[in-house]
Amino acid sequence: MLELRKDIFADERDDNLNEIGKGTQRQDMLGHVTGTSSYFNDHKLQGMLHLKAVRSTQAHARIRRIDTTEAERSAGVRRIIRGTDVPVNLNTLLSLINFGKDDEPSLAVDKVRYKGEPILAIVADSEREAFEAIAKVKVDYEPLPAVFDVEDALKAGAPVVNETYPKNAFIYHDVYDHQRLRFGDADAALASADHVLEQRYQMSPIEHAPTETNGAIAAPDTNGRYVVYTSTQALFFSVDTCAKILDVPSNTFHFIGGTVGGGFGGKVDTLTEPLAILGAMLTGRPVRYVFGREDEMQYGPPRGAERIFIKDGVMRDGRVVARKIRAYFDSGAYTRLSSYAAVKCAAHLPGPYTIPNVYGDVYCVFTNRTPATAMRGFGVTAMDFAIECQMDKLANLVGMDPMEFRILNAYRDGDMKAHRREAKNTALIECVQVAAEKAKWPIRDEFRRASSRKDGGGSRAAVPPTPTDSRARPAAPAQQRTSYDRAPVNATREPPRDPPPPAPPPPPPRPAAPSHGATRFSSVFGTRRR
Amino acid sequence: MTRHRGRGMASINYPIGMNLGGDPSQALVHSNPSGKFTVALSSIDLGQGMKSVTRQICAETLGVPVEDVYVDTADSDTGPHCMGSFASRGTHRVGNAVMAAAREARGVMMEAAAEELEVNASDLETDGRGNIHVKGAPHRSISTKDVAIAAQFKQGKTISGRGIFLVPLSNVDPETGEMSPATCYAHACLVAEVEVDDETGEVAMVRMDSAYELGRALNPRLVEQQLVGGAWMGVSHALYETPEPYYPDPVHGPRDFVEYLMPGPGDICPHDIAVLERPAPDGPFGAKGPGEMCANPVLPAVANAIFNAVGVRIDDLPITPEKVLRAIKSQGGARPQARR
Amino acid sequence: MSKIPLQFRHNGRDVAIFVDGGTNLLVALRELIGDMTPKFGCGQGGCGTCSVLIDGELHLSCLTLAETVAGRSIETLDGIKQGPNLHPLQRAFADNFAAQCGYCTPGMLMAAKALLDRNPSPSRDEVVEAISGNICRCTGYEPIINAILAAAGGRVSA
Amino acid sequence: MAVTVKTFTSASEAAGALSSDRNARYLGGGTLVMRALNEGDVSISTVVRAQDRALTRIDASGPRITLGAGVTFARVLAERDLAFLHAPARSIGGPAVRNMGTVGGNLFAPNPYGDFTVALLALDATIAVAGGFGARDIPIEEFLQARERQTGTLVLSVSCTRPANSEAFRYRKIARIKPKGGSVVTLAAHLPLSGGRIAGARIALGSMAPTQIRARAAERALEGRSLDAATIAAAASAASEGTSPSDNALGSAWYRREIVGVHLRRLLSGQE
Repeated sequence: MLELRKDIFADERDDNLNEIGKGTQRQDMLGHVTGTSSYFNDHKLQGMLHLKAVRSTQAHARIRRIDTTEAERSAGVRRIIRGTDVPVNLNTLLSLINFGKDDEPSLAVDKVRYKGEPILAIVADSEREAFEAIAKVKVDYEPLPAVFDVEDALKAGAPVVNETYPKNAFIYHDVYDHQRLRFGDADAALASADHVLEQRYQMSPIEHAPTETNGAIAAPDTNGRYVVYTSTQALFFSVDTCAKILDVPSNTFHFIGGTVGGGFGGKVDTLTEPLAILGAMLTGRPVRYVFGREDEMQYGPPRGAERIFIKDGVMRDGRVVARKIRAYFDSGAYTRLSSYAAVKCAAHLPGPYTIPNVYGDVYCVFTNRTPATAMRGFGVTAMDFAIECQMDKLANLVGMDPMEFRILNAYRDGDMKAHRREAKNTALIECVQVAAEKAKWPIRDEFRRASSRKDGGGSRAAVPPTPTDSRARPAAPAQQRTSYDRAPVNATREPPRDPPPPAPPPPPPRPAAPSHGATRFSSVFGTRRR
Repeated sequence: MTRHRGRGMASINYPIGMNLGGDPSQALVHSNPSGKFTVALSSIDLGQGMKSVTRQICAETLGVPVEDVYVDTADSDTGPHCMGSFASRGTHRVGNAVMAAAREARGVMMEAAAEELEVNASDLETDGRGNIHVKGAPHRSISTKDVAIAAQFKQGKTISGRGIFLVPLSNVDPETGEMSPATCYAHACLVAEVEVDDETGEVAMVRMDSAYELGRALNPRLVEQQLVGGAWMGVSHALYETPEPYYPDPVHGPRDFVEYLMPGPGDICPHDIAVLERPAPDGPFGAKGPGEMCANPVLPAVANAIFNAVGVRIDDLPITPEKVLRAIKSQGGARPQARR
Repeated sequence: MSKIPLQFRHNGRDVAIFVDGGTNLLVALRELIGDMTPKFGCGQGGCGTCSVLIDGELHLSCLTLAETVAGRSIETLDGIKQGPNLHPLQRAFADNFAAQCGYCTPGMLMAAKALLDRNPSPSRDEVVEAISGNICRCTGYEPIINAILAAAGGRVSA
Repeated sequence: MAVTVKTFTSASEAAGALSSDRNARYLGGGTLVMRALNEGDVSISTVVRAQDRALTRIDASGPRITLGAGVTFARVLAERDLAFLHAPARSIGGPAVRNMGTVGGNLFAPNPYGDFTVALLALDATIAVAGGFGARDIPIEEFLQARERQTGTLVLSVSCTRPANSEAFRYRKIARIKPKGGSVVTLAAHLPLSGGRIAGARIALGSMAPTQIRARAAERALEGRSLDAATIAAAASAASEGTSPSDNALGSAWYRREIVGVHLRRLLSGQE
């Protein structure tokens, strides 16, 4: 099933290790097969209360009034928590590293921005009693127009989802409504390419669906601290997020994670911990807040949807000479982590290939749906789908075998990548060769002999002249710093780089069509023959 | 009715770790008086094998058997800071931090052993079985247990170490996107074979063959777990799952595991995997991280295989039978491409 | 609030508890007996991680009204060890690396035990059918199927 | 307030309790009622149970079979005399759900559940119910059409005539997930033959309307004909007539209409 190809790159490795490389049994396996591995919910605390959220039934609405009179009197109710009870009821996850503005309340106050957004937290003696109280809460909504499509959301006059970002797009570098990548002159290269192919790709959201749902148990501990059993994937991230939202020093908390019943990125957002702790603070009792499965599937954050447009120029010999990408991350109603997904995505362009002209615009867009978050392959999975489907189509277009087409265009050691760093330690070609061999997929000798360690660099190492956009350059690129060091950071540890080459003047207008009868396909604008 | 087979492939790379705000992780390693070691982390094991892989890294670095190391995770009082388990950063970032901590602990251990054996520490080596001996003279040996006792009760030394691994923040140039997004990349290529029913649009997986380059397979069984499970998730992403089946129209969202579609145990197919190891210069023993990228090549490989089988391109995920059937109907029937 | 007295056998031992009306067996086992081996995954009957044996039959404890098990015998993962030794299925799961996060493992093992107790040499298809009510999000099922087949074939470590 | 559980020894007492309390639900195998309670359905305040042996009785010896409403799918599968119902029983849930879920409960299971009922509909089953006014028999089609109003009644048993042979009754559930998945479309066909011709064709469909329905146009295409390719093709092309499927998470109405005929053709012609 799994074969180690020790013969490849053997000269770069030292294989005489004792423990490394052995298929040693997992340290936690005995716990797993005996059911004794401890998860956050496996803690039975005396007098534990149960927290459930009252969630918005509307995708976008102003909250006129929340009537909890009946719910307050409902049997077993210990406390109803409102947004006004949350000490700092506005946060964004990446504020810990000073990326983005606070844009999301723990409990909605005057407006809901997605269906399922929590409005109240009800703490009761039993889950049943919490459910009974939820049924007695009356929320008076004034429905607002909602927007669900990323491109619609960016149009003028679209409903404003999140007032922190009134144009429905995350703002990068305090200036741009998207993350950009510029390398070479993609428009010029497209104009002279033998074939141009433009396509649209779409990935729907994806739910992490861990078998264990998100949750936390918070309990008053000795000496004024709180112990928090949590399913978080990022312990200190959650500690510091809770400290900020609850406005207490981080060492107020003792977070214990144990084993997590699957995460895949869906347990980073720290959704249950702040409210569970606040419940414990307000009642003096242990409080458990666990997502039900429907909560997890519909209101727990998914991997955000992405819409991707790719326009490629390819030569008859199979060389991809230009790749132009426009991508939209559907962040849902709040930022969470999608702002970073767009950056990671931009860095990933144009995929593991050496393409001399690359142009990317990646948007993080707000819509009235459940906020998206990280998931396995964050920022890259959908882009890889788009790029690799596109590569298959390009290979077809030029009549090449798709394996050979990949090897021809693969990045190699010494090549310059579009984010302007040298490719090192590459191994795409070898993976293609081995996969072809395993699948008994014939490729020609010259491609079997290709190597990631040969034929890279040289002219492929250069940063090509790159036209810049006409807008003024923003003042300081140093927009990120950690909350642990709030002073402006000007120096990074990277060695100073040479200034970028002077931008050439914008290219002269190109002739409308190349004269050699190239075919242009476009799923967006239709197919036309020249 | 016809069922058509087709093959498709995709190749990808994946950045290891994140580039945002700086990316640090810390580790503490210490010995008890019997020469058994504990690694204290705040990092999280969510099934990927954090505890197991850092245990092997620590044992290898200390030069002791893996049984002599126990990894304690996920406690904010005892474990030092870690950004968290995401972005394929665990093996690389936490592994490096554990290595650094274990190296420091090993230094003290060797000094203590040297004092007991009355030699220079640089003349000593570990045998990986719990003993330290003079290079070339295995009989001049002391057990790690005896070293720990001596360090604790005679020499007053702590056999312990601290480690941090930090990938500093690389700012992003707003105009060009110039940045250092990652220090190393994993690679993969995957071939998928599918069978497509041209009357119902149903797609069944037939087999997968793949090659993954991961720097170093620190534990091949754990790597296999990630790659097999990750490829299953890739199939799931490709053909089945979404909480919004009519995206961007937010209707009919699944509420349970019957409505949320994921391949069942009867939907899986054979998957033959090759692992390549091109060590990352800054990875622990060259390791990168297989956790996330394993799913990524599956999605396009499946889409490309469907094209090969019936000649339709489905560019919207997930590739449901409905989308396949609509495409087949709109092109007037299946158009199988050249067999691969 | 009136509690309902309830007695049953739990892993070979008689237990007596008081439950609220409507309490499910999963809550009773975890919060009143203290047996944390069955897990909550959905409360809907869709994931199988709460699976237990009731009089030797596989049931979902989250969908079982606690008071319906009065006088019956409940077996959970906590009870399948053979004295100090692991059950062959537990060893086979370990040998085959058939767990990652471990959260589905208790339910998988109980589903597998329910199968092997009745059918000691199942086919692969029968194994697939036996675990079809159990969701695993980590492994891709293959190692779990292999583990159960290995246990059935006696191919487990000592 | 906790839920009140009322346990009775006779079905008629349980039926009385059920019909007198709008917030009472009858607990069969638990797969519907316990799920509702777990998910916070506070409209249920009373759970009614009956430990009446009649509810779990199977009478499968004669040409007409009767299944107590509390008979589980696992028990159907264990009964050799009920071989014709094994395929529908096996298509329900995983093993645990089959050990719990009951024939009676399946009659109330909303989309995408309720597959066993599709088989019963094709078999022209009769449902014995006990309500506030005593027991009575209702044809299954009538029962399903009024299902929303049946919550106060207690199903006692279902009965149907045994098909003449294994060829005469066919069942197939189309699911995305194997071996266990929710229904995209479920099909059952009862095709009694009289002198080589189909007499009394019944085609029942699940997931093609708000409740399980009969495909009457397809039945007409089969009636009085021999089961040859032309007849099958005619039935297949009429399969979606009169249906009103909806979009859901498992598939769209369009898709269901497109494939129901394909699957009916395959079912009737014995293709995979």
